[in-house]
Amino acid sequence: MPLLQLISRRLLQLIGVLAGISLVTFLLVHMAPGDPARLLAGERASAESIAAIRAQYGLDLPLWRQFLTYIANLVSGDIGLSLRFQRPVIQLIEQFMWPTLFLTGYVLCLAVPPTVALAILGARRPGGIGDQIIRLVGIAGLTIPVFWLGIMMSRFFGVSLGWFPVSGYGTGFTGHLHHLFLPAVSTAIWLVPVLTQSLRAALIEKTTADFVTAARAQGATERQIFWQTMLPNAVLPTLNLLGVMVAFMIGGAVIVETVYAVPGLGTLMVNALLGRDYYVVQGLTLVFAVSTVLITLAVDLLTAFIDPRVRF
Amino acid sequence: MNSLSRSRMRAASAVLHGAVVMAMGLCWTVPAFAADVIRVVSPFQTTTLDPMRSAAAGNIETYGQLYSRLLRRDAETGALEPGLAEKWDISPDGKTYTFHLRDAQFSDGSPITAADVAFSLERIRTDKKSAYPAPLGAVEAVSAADAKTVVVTLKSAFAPFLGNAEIWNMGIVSKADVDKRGEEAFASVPVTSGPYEVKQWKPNEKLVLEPNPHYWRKGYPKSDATVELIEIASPETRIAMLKAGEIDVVRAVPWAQVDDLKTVETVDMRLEPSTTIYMTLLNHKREPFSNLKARQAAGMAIDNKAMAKAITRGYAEPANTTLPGSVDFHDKDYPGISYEPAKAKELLAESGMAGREVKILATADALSQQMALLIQAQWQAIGLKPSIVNVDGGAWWDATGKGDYDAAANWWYNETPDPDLAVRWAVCGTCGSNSYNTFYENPKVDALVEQGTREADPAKRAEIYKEIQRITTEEVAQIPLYYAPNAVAYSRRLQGLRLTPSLQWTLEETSIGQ
Amino acid sequence: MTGLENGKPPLLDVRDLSVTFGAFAAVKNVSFTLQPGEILGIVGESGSGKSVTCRAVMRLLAAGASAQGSVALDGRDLLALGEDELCAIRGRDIGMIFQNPASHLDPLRRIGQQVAAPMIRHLGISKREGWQRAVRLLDDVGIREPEKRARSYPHEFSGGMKQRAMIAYAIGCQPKLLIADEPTTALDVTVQARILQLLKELNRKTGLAMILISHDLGVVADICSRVVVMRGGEVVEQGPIDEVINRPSHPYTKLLIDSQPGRRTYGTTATAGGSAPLLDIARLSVTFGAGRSLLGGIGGDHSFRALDGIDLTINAGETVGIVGESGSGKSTLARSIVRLNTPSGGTIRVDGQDVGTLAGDALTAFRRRVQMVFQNPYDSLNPRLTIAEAVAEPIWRHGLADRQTARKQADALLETVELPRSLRDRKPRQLSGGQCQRVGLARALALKPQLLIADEITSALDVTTQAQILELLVRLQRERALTLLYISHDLSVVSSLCQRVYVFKAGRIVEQGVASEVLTTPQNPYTQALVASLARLPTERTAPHSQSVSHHAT
Amino acid sequence: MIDTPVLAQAMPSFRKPMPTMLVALAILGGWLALALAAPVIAPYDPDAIDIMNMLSPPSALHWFGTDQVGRDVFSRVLFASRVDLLLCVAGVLPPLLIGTTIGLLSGYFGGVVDNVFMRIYDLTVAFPFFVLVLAIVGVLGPGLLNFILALTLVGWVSYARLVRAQVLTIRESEYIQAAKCLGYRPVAILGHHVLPNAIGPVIAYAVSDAVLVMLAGASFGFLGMGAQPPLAEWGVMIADGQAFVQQAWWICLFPGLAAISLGLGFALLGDGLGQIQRRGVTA
Repeated sequence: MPLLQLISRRLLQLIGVLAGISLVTFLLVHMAPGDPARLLAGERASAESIAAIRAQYGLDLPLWRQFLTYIANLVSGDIGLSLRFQRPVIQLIEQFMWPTLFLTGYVLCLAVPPTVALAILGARRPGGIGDQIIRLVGIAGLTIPVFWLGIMMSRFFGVSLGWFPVSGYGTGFTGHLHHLFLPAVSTAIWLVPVLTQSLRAALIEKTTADFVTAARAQGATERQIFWQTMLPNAVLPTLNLLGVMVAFMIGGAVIVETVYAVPGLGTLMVNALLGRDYYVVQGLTLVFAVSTVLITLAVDLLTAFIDPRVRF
Repeated sequence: MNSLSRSRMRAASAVLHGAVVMAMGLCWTVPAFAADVIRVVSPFQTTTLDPMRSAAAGNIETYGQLYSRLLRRDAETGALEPGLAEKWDISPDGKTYTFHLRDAQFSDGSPITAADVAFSLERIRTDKKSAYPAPLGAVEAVSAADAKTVVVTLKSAFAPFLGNAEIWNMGIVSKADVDKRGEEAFASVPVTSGPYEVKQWKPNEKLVLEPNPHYWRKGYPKSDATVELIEIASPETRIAMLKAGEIDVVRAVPWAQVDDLKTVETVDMRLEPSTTIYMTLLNHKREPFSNLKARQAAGMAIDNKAMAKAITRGYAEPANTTLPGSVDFHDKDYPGISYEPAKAKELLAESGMAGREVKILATADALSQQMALLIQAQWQAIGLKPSIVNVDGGAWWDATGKGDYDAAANWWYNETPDPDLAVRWAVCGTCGSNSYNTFYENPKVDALVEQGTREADPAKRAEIYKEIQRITTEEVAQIPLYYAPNAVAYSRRLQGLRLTPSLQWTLEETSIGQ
Repeated sequence: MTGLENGKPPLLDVRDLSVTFGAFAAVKNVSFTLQPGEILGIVGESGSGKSVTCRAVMRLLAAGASAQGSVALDGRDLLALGEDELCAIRGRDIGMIFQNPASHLDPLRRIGQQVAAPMIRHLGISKREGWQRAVRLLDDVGIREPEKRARSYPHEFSGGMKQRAMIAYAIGCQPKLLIADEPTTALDVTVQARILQLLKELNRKTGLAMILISHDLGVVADICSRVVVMRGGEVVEQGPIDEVINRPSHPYTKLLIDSQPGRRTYGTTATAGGSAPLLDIARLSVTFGAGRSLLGGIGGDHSFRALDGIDLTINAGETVGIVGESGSGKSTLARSIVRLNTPSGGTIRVDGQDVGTLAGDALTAFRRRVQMVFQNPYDSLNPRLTIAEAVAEPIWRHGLADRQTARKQADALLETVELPRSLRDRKPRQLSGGQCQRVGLARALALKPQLLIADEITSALDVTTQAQILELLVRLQRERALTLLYISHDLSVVSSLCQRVYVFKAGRIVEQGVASEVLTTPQNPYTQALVASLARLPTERTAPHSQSVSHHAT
Repeated sequence: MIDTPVLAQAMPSFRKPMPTMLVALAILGGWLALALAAPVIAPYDPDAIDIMNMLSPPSALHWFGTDQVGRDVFSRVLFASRVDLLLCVAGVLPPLLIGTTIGLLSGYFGGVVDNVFMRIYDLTVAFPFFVLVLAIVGVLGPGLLNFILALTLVGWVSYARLVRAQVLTIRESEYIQAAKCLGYRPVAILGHHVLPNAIGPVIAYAVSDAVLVMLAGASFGFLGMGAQPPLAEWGVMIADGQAFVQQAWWICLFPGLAAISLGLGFALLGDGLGQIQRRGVTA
């Protein structure tokens, strides 16, 4: 029963958060200078035609009226039409979400194995030479600006050496892997150090934990101790960190997708912001918010599954 | 004591090793080579397929491919030729045009009738939501005399009318389909009259076209390849994709990359004629540029020859008047604004505007930044205090529209060789564009603009437009910078593809070579 | 001293064992023997090396340590064994239990699995078979409903039950030797007695030899037949328990024995009692809301009654003791008196003034008259301030003097609590537990209070330091005519220090009266259990522990 | 930017903090010196446009070559260090101060302040950080000041959370009970006892957060919403250089390396401080 309570509390919280977010985004986007009708009709458009387009989309209504209609639609599950393409925002999001999800999954596949390997290496002899190098490389990896790395890698690996395409999403699974390799590596280089530090610190702390000593006192071999006792206990804090990272990556994909021209949610968000496509921006923000809350919930459930103490 | 056993280390390194091999293995898969697709890349977005709803860059190229007009232009010479109208006759007073339609069908097989033509043109002219009614400004009424003849009556003789009737938003749409589906008609797969129809539209990503089997020009489009109009924002990515063979055509090639692309043997780097002019808008509504002397000083401070050479590597020629260089009746031998910084400094002092703050608007792209920085430096030299403010596209139009700026460098182009639309857009105070947001207004010029359209004799029209250029350049409505050709790079496997001065792709003339 | 005299070869023979951590020698050539079925006690204060010795025997030392000498179990020297042979012996021939059972059980796995693991590993039986044996073992160590309990997780067990599970975990494979490192220190007195009783039964029934490590001589005296006294990493004395207790040869052993609580009386005399009581508490009750659940506490009343109707009086100059196990509400009482939490019923009067209604200046004045000293020496001092600043702060905060004179008064106070002047500018971290507690005392006296509350001030200290602190407290009470309220879970200390004592259980007073009477002739059954579980030294043992202690833990 | 305080906890233990601290102080000191001495050292005026030799490669004349309008990249990197250092400090201090105050109040007093803060916290956690700052800068208009304001509006939450967590544990410790028992006023307790003990880990986090603020500043420069031309800033220089990266890789390379080295300085300092903080507290 308590798990159900956790889920119901989180969903209740989600509704509150979504309400807050849609209000904040609505106000922020509508207050930004620039008029979507003008951008839509183009520079040669006359004042009347722009006014007519605004009227057609209800942009000339007072803000609060627009917000009420927006909320009414939202409650009925319709997050509105894109001003630019006259298409439901849901359709646009479905079209653009696959590259971002694929990229996120790709980064995880590229980031998790090295993280585990490096953390084990580092934790074997805390303070040893290998450990220092891993740590310092980690700190360096942290400070490299992702967009600069993106530009440099696309310049050298992409264009001059031609190993990997510098843009797009490709077709078919191998096409995706091939096209998204550079963006994924650029993000992984930034993600691996953070995860490794966390897992390594947790592992080191666990090597001296009392229940490890107790297990050793009962004759368990080092291998059994590591896989059955140390790793499950050490993985919890890192799991939490990973949840935060993934939620951030989905929202923060803007930079990588802009540099590598990946048609993902990040690119759609930047274009929507530039094109003042209000409902796409708001829809995307809601999607980011929902995905963040769901991912955090998933991580909590996984943690509850692993750690009985959490099942309050 | 607690060292981990060897076997685990082997497991960890195996995982690492596997990831590397997988990555290396990937890069040998060659990109899928599609012989029968023409992939055109441009920075602009297709936001609608309804010719009435927008006149923005990105949509105008699509309209040309989807909807035929009454007339068409020859791909090579640009001369007007019969389109959907086989022939037409003009009344002696030049106020009535009668078009005789040829037998033609829409993409769904239904016949194209005079009613469709009347509906399409009236829709552009009268509908409140029409984005660009200006070309039909002089039209009184459009009516279908019978199934095959369309009669257009004008308020007064209007020389540029035939040219205007060929503009991309004058495409003929199916009245039956629009009546049946309304807005839906243009949402995803519209009924088209042009050489191509829509196969799939993935907004913000690409538009896929395929040849229209019912196109009235038999044997066209020459190649039965599908066409992909792909939207890629960053210039470097576009160039990289072209070099990697992932795309066939790239528009708006940055000047710095032109020489580099000329050396690539698989790429045909061309500088095609255009009606584009780069100039600096000045805000006449507020000081310092409400003052004529200050504007003239600002003009003389700009060395547009050096700027043209520096920014475009000399591919663009300096501009001498406020109108595009390749527009009819452009005054070639007008001297233009001379570059005399010393005199400019004196003039500025005289004008009392020395030391004034000047707010220069610029967007984030490299070209706009370069122009803004060069203008800022040259104005600083003569005693102004210019500062650059970065804005995005939406905010640029918002600020210039409200007159909340002092100067802004930008480009514009004219859809037709005929200068009428150009002067209406750039220098006419009362034609609805506030002289391209500069709020320049000279009643004499406005009168000359109207006179220009009523005059039938080309020699007299030339005089009128020369006079307009002389006045507006002397009064520095805008500071002309340079006339830039269209820098477009084509993959050598395509033949017959060009970007016309009115920014239309000659896709129906294109065939795929070896 | 080798164990050869009585013919049988010793089960465990430790010769010249020394352990060094880098340069620091934690254990210096310790030797002792253990016969099969014998229970050997190792006693010493913290830092004496007793725990390191045992971990060296089991080769559980941290990475940086190195051990020399020989540890022969049934003739095989454990120090020389390879990793695999050592794993075979650990858990099979030697079991070990630890002080803090809560952190020594893997939080993520069920109790049954953990108890079964060594048996499955060493005896090669199937998982199901292992589980059944584990359930039987849990029953043997006195855990009710073993079937259900085996499936629950460590955090669902009470302290005592966790230790019983640890014992089951360690004796699964019927080892010959069980090492118990301070097994009962973290437990309540009554629970402690039952665990010791369980260990004794195991030894009697299965002949399991044991090494019991403790800092509490009473516990060792209660269960062990021979004892080793360690100090500073060396064995200062070893021998049969009665010999060492009654005729200690080494001076340190003497000091250790004399410092045992209840061995000495502190002779506090009640000064002339005033007419009206200084502190008068009537029908005091305190309830804590157990936090609002999501649905706003709809699910029944969640509040927890810490104190339920307490009546208590203290006269000026008197020393009153409060004793009770953890969770009995004695600390809540102390905090209510100094208004650290607000009672939900009843009144607290100091000199007739109702404390609850005080505010503003009256409250600050009250603060000056009642002060408290806390349990944890290090945690009760701000780590960022030097001890001189800590003691001077209350003086200038209350405006009794400006900063300079406050510092001088602080120095005087530090002297009265016998702290050398050289320590004035040290941070708490650089002092010993005893020294920090003295600073706490000095700070409490800075405002010259009338009533001083001591809340478990010695339970975190070593026996010898505890004795010194109590002596200091008594001297200060005499010199400054203090009224003292001494709170502790240790009945022997309370009875030797205080005139009157109140016995607390679950928020109520179950017995009160003159200290000596309560100790010798307890009326209330709970007090009787409390007195019975007091592990006292052999010489004073009046009657053997006849009553059988209840078999099952709460 | 990662807005959770997790980064500070992720900083591992390292027995001898001294070497990293020395290296960190050397790097930061070096950059501070360069920034202050920029006008003297820089061979050219960073904004001097030289139309004749644009995009010229690194040479004896121009060590780092020239950019798209002929300005000397080396001088611009030097002058940009001023902006980026200012960005680090100005981007961290306001959120630190606001966050610490709110964290202290909500942690120590709980009640309404704490509930309101927790609701705000739930809101910002779910909010994609980048979108929020993008929207704020979109409304206020680009520019360093607006960027810092946006950062403060968003950044204070993670500081407040970190401080609140510290205060919740400190509040229960016995030296705070003793302080209340000794009759100190709440302000005195907060200022003299709670804050000094809570501020340690916050400083360590703030320093490592400076790295992320600089990266965010550069990223926003990259999106055209950070520093305004012609002001030299590493992010903007990289963004401008991207258009010419094929021919003139040096415009992007050197500002990137400069940003990394300054980032490294801050990261090592953060790591060293975290070290001292952890070793300092545990007896």
